[in-house]
Amino acid sequence: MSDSDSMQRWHLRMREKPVLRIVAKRFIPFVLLFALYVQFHGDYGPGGGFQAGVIFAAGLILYAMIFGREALEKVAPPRAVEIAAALGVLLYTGVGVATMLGGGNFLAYGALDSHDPMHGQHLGILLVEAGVGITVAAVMTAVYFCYAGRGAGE
Amino acid sequence: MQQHSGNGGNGEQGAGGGLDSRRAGDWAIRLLCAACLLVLLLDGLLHLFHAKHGHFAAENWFGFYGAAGALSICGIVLGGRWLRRLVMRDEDYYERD
Amino acid sequence: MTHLPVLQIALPLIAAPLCVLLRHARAVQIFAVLVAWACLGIALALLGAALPGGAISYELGGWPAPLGIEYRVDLANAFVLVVVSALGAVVLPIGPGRRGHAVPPRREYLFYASFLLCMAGLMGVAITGDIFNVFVFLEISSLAAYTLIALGRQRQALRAAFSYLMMGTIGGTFVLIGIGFLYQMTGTLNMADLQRLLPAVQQSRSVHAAFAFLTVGIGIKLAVFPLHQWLPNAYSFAPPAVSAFLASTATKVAYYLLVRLAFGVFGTAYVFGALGLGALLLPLALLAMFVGALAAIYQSDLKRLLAYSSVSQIGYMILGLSFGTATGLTGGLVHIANHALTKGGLFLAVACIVAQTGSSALSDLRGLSRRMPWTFAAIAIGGLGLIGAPGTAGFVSKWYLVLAALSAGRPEVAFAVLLSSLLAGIYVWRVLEAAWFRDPVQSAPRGEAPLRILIPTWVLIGASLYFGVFTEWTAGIAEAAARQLLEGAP
Amino acid sequence: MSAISALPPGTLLIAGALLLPLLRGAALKAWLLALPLLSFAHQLQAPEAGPPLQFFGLELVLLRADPLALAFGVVFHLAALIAALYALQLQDRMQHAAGLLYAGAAIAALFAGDLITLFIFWEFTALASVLLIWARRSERARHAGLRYLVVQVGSGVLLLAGAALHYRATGSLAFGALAPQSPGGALILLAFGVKAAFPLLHNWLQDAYPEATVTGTVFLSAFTTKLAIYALARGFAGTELLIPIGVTMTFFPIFYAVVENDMRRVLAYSLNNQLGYMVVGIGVGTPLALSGTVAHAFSHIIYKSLLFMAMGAVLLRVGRIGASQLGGLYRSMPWTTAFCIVGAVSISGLPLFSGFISKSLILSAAAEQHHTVAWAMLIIASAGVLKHSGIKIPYFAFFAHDSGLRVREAPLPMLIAMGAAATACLVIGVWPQLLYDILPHPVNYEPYTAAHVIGQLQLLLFAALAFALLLRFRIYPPELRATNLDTDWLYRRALPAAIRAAARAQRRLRAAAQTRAARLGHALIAWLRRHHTPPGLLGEPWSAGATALWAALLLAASLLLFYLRTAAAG
Repeated sequence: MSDSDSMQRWHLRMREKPVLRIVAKRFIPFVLLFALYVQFHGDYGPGGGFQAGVIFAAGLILYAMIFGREALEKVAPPRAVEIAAALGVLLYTGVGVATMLGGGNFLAYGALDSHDPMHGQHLGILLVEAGVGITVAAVMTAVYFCYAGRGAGE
Repeated sequence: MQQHSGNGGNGEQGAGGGLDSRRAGDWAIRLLCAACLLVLLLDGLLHLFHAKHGHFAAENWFGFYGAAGALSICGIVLGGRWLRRLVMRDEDYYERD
Repeated sequence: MTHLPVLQIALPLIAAPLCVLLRHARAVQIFAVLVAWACLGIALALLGAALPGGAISYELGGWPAPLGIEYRVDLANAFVLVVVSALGAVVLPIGPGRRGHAVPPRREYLFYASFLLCMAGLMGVAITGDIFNVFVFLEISSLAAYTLIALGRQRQALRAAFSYLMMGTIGGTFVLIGIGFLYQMTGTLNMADLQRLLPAVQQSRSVHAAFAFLTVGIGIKLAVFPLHQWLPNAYSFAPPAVSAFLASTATKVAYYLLVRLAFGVFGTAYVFGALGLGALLLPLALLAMFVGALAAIYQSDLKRLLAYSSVSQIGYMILGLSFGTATGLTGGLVHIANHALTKGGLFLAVACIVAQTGSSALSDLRGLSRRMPWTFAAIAIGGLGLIGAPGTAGFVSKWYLVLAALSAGRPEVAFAVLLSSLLAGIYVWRVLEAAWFRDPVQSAPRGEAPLRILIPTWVLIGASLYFGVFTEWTAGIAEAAARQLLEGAP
Repeated sequence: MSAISALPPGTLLIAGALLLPLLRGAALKAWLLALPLLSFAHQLQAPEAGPPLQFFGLELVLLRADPLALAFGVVFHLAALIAALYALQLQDRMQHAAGLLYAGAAIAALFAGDLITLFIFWEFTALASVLLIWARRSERARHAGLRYLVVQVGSGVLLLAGAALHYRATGSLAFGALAPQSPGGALILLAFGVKAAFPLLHNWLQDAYPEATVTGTVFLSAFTTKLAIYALARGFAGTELLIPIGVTMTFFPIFYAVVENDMRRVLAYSLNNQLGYMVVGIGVGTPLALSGTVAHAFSHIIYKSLLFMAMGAVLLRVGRIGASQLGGLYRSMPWTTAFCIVGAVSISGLPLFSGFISKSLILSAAAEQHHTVAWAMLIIASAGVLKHSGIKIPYFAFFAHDSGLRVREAPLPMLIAMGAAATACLVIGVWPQLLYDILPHPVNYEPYTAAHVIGQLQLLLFAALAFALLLRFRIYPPELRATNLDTDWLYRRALPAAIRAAARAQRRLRAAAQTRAARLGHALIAWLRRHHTPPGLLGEPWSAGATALWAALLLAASLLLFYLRTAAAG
């Protein structure tokens, strides 16, 4: 109980800080955009799904910390977050299964496109990284929900 | 407890006519004496016919086994009396405290 | 057939998110149980394929071994895979429970999803031939385990999960640091490759440090004394099925990992000859055996008692390892299976009790044997197994340990094993005495536990009896696996 | 059938006992009697050796049916049948089951071809037999049973330890002749010695047997110690050390038997004394001596069961078994009296009864090997046997002075069982060749020579006369209700006293905690106690921080160790 009380007080205090609210409001879209950049840049340079997912989730959590858990729940309902986590894993493993069905080993992306293995490689990495990114972002958000909501939700 | 005192009064020392009476005991002793004499006699006969071939010389002595038996019993009983002085305790010795 | 090694991991890994999407409790349960059984089937098929003696290799993504991730199945890890998947297949059907430390009904699907994830992680640790992949799977299994424990209804469950998380993370970090050192020294993460490259650099202090970090890190996951402190709370506040599964598999997989690293990667001569690991592990093992058993004697809750008994039993396994000989290793490996069966069966019996009474306190067991004869017969047999009575699987393990101690010229250690069995006798006796010789409490339950729990209990207990007599599938394989490991095939 | 043939005889009894809960009434009784017969048939068709069994790398031989095992098997089956008959009217299913399990385990142990199998059944007999003591369901029996169990299981542990050492030394687990000088052999000898009630290791026998149930004692008297005799005969035949041990065993229980009041305890001492003859026979170790040992075990099992059955019947009807509380019972229990006398004269070795023809084998073997002292002692002990079992048992129970007790005769099944045992004593005594034919070594011995018969009669009659006279002139110690100290005093009195003394010393230590050393010792004890109970250090989980600290310490320790080791090596 005391956990959620202190959380409530925290949000009330946050509302009294307009600078923080406005800066955050302007800033968070860029955080999310940067996450997508890292996600897609991962094909060519440093970056990838894991880091992107963390950054994306950080944006969401920042939003929740300043505007309250309820506000985030409107944007990303816990059930949807849960489903996203599941879908992310499924995307990742699904690619693996698809490669196996295509006749290759697990995650042998070349098998995704029988005509152009190179194209298969690109597609495979893209999908797998997307799966990882979605999963990480969703799980981080879910963990935040879990700790922020314990006591109030239960 | 299925105890009856049908034979009641004479129960203590068995003065009556049962096999557990003192008179029966005396008869038993007389009978035993007779039997002992009989086997001694037989032992003597064996001696006469040199029919004894024990492993030890002592076995061939006249009345060796009889003496051994009687002396052993005396020794054992006396030993038992001495042992009793040494080891006897109350019936509930181990149950106490 | 060729994809079996990856299916072993991929199947539960795919099934877990499906459980989340499916959500309907009944459907999820049936689905998850089917998946667990399929995993057992795959593991048995892999064991069958590994029996002739070679190793099955599977390259993930089609990349050849040192570059890509390789799954590699030989006797030792096929054995562990069978133990983990069999325990999963037997324990999962009893579900998250209804009373006591049970899972709230509307979150049951999470239980099944985490359970499958945990299985996937544990099997992944065993199957992979890539040491970084080991770390990943170790974390997957640990994260799933934290979730499973946190699912327990009481507040202590969350706290236990949190402290397990803290300690597990420390352990994981240590493992990661160790892996980092190894990578720095050799430039490879493939275990077979490591084994080939390590001898050249094994005099370097970085390799010593790598091994030290790995040993201590795994030691935390393995609950080696004195790093066992997360274990009692984690096992006693988790839902019953979780206790049964984790107690019988999680520490065993960590043990396997330590064995694999010591014998398969670093090499017997280096670990036991040059570094003298035995000198470190032997006293820890002895302490674990005695402290665990003594602490178990003084517990007032059956689940805690069993948890402390696990600390003691882990001591036996470490003891087997510490000799660095084939016999000792056989004893340790065979104890993986034997203790998994015995302890799994005992925790399931606790699940039976909790299902009927809602409590596992010793004081609530009074006279229960009259109401629940089958459950307590199982506890009696399992208890005999913990003591190591002949005819139970526990005896087989102890026999090898005593034999190993004697042939290592340490009769006093053999004596210590027997002595700690005596202590085991005391804590088992405490349970049986309460259940058999005390008068029942007023609120005693109506009758025997539901068959849904009772049957898995007896499957495990029955198996522990069976493998106490017919040992070719446990000791036979463990012996062959120990030989394979000592001969150096990673 | 072949699968069953591969199992050792006795397993059928064990399996059959598990069916008991399903049966009731006449079917139960029929099953109880049929099982020993079935099991005997099982033994008759047993092959000489069963297939070896792989037991985690060890080769176990569950079944090895050589003449020695078969001879013991015959008498064990006979005893099981008689005891089952004796216990037939009993309503207690647990006792029936325990009796059968016990007999089955003992028989199966006879056929064990290796030490591990022997150990398993060895412990099995201990576990099954203790139920026969606990079935009395009294506080005394519970305590005595527990002591008995500790000793028996301890003997098993010694056996296992010995087997392990033996295996290490020789690489074989086969149960054949063992070397008493090797550490493994010595431990095994000690294990057998505990079960065979060697002097100073004997007291569990006198402690436990009299506390068992009426029927339980009959089972107990037949199997446990004779299994040990069998094991000794197989493992340690010809070990000279056994001769003095055996002579001591025949000797000292006689004195105890004189002063003991509890009739079943008298019989227990007499059992000990009889075991002595067998141990001497094993120690002499010639074919004649070993055959004599087997023959004596055979006849002994029967007449000792008979005596225990008679005393059991008295206990059942009278409710007491102290010599001082009995007397004159021949009026009420004439059949029991008659059977008891048959048993008494058999054990005393009266010609025409079984004891005569078996004991003489051992005595002759000892004489042939010129063990003069042993032989002389055995002669004296023979007179003692007459005194304590031959006269004391029937005389004080059924004659002596009339105690006024008037009870019913023993139940019919008990009488039939006693009658069967008495008949067996007589048959063996009259036609000794019947017994000699099943002995492991061919026996060419004629017990009925004039010299032998007359010598034995002389011994017995003069001894009886001496006894009668001593009794008549009140030199014989009167029967008193009492407890006689024996070696069990060590663990029933001395050990608790020592523990109490230690506890007192600790209290005093605490009082004297002024000195630093005392305070330190006290703190250590308190710490040990405290740290394992739940609120204590090791009984309760620590914080994550503490674990982190330990992890760091352990890491430091292992790094230090590794560096030191490699630095020393480099």
